[in-house]
Amino acid sequence: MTLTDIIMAVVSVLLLGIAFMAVSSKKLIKGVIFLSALSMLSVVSYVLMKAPDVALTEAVIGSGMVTALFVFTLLSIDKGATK
Amino acid sequence: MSSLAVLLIAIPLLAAFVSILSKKIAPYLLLAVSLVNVLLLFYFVPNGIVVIGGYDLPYGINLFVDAFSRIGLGVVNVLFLIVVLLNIVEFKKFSSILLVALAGLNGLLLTGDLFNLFVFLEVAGIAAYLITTSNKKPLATFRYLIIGSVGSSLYLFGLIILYGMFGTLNLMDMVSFIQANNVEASALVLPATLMFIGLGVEAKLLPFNSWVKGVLKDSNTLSGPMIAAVYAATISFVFGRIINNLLSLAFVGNLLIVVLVLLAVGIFIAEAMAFSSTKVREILLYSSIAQASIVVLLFVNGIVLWAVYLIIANALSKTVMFLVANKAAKDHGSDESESLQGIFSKNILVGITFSVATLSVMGLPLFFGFVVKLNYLTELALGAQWAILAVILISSIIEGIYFVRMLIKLWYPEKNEVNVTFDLRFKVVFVAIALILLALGTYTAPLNTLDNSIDTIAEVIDNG
Amino acid sequence: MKNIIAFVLSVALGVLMVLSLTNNDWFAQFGYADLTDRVSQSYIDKSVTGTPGEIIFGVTSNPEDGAANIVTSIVVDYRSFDTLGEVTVLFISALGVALLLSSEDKNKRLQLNFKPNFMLRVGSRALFSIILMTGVYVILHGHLTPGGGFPGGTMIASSILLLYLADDQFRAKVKGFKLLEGVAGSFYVVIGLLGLLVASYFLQNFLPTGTVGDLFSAGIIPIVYILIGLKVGSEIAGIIDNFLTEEEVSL
Amino acid sequence: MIQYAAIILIVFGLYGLLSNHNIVKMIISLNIIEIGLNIFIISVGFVYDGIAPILTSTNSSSALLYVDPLPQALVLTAIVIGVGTTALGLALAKKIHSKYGTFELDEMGDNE
Repeated sequence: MTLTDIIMAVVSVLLLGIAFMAVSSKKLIKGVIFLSALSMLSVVSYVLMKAPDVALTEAVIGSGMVTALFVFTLLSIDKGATK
Repeated sequence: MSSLAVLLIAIPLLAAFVSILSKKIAPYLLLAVSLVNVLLLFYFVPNGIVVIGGYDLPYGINLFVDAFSRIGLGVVNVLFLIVVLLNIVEFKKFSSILLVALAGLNGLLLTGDLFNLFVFLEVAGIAAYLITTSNKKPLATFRYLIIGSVGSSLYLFGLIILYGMFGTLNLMDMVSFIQANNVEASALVLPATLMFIGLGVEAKLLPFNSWVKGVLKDSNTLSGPMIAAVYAATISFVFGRIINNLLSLAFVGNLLIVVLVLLAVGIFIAEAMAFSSTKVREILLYSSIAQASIVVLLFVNGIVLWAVYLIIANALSKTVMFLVANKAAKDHGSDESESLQGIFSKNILVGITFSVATLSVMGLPLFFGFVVKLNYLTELALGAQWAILAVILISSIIEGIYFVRMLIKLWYPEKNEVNVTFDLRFKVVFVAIALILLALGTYTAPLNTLDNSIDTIAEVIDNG
Repeated sequence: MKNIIAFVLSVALGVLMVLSLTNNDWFAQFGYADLTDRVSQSYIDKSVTGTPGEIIFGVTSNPEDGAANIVTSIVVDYRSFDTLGEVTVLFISALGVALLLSSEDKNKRLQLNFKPNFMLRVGSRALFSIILMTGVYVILHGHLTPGGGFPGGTMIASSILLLYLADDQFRAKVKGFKLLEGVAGSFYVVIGLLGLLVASYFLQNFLPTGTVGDLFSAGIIPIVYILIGLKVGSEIAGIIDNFLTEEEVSL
Repeated sequence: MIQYAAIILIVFGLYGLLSNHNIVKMIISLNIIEIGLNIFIISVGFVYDGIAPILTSTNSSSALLYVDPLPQALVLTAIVIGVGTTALGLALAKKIHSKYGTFELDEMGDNE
């Protein structure tokens, strides 16, 4: 087993763990944060698999923008609820 | 120039991008573009393979223009134009979305690249979700969005497995590779199943179609015919192309039986649901689910020609039926067949055309549907597919019962007044479609000009 | 009960997928893909239309496609039609978000819980310009380095997002975005049509491709990426603006 | 290894979609499916000892061993399409919340 294999194995386990947390978390905001972390970990796996273009795109769009949109949705809902 | 077919996609896209600059010109652009597309299609687009970007297949993306896609394009573009003409006044807001939808539908029918097909599936799909927002039922639209996205994800998953196996994304290239290397069918089972499910979601096959009810139950004169006729026809054509060339290589032995049983059960369930429903639009939507399954069943059995005609017959009839039902529901406020009793006693012309469309779907003589049904049943009998024959015959009987019941209710006058008025545009369209159904049902010669092999890719390769 | 069915169904599906992939002789094992069996080798050699030959960075001039970044050469040249569709997907989603979320009458901005202080305001202005410059750099060098129109455009949009967060009265001029979006999208299609007219195919790379590795190389690729960057940037900024718009509660 | 993880991610997402009754959670599950699918696509093109498919002054020849660039191009497209559907889904979720006042499907009643 080379070093790459070991790192990939670790990343795989982390991916699954975080995905499980994202699916099973009770609070919505937690789910969103775990999704963001999952996306960031997928960036790591893209880098490991020699895909820098995809890694950059996923980091900016998937991890950044999508999380922002989720948070805005939850924020605006919270505001409406407290009114 | 042979690459003119690309204009069928490029012009609507260009118009869509331009149309957001000014809300005033958007509806006119939509009208102009859908008209131009029909003209282009019938007068200027030659058959052949259209190369995009100057890279030949399998490296670049290419479009097929052959008899199959030409029929599909003809049906879809003409019906699209009709639906747009009838709705442009009320739904000005949707002009840009409809332009993108047109580009997506034409792309789906034309493309010969499997990943490009996925992209257009998403383009057309998102346009469809937005068209259904006109129903004002966000939850139903949301369901449609989730199920549709999962479906196209599964399609992409299957496609990527195929790419990992054969190293190409081009349909033609992939099929010839599989045939040349005698790839065993068992290797294709997983990707074929995933792609079948993915496209099955869009094509309304049971059990992947829980979105259909919510979307079509509360449809209006735009979303009803658009989803039930135009989109359904497009997806059926695409499905036919993929099944006939690619998936049929995997559907042998046990898997074939599983698929056939699944489709047969789907037909029965849909007909039973239609039978137990009292709302006009629900009856129509379940009947169209059953018809979609029959179309796929025919494609799986290799009866391409009559499957194509069945798609056309259904698209024409469903356009009329959904337009009538939605207009009635909008003016009257309900589409319970009880409360719509006697609607046709005041609108005799509309009533006749609606009845013609219904009878054609049922497959009664004199109408287009009968010729189609007779021929595909004969083909099935010749192929000794007795079980499928029985399934279709029994489902026809159920269909006959509930449609006749519905028609009698709608014709028979009651005390309560039903005030639904159809203006001239609607009547012209209804009469035209009814005449087409009648003409093709009595004069069948033009139907035989195509032969049953209209969708074999080898032919396209030979012709260039 | 329903959850158990869902669980069994998903697990069965997963096991089925894994099993049938491992038993599939045709499917390349992880890490052992053979590029010569695939269409990709021709993209790397840039030999789809011409003869195979070695491409050397900074030396080879006027190959069929001039981008040093092979992924870019596929995205914007070999399979540019996909990218046009992809841009359309984002376009129609932005349109749909606007259709769903914007109410006709005066809409307010979403008020944030905190008041931005002086430091935040100045700091975000500084960051704004840095992110904006990075975005522009990424777009301009899309054919040489990782990145390109999509991440670059999103970076530009996120720099505008920063202004939203720092200034609680900030509203981007949505009209301007729409103009940019429409014009950039139209130009993409027009470039494609120009290819049809000047050369003979839709979206053909009709400009000279230059030397691989130069900033001014690769024909239409940088132009298309700039258009994509502008379009994506304005679309995502539009989506953000729509999400940050507070709906008048109308229940 | 990472390929199997990707498949399991897709299965997780499917399970999440089937078992959840909260629309925001459903969108999260959809995103997990998409992430898993993207990792799977990239993994199909991975080659041990391959280098990233960009010609630079250090890796300057096309004759070297590169990883497959085509799946990477496909994933770029898939990511952007995913963002489009997610944005639309969230907009619909906002709309649904303003209509029903909840994200839970069970609390909306079956008037649809």
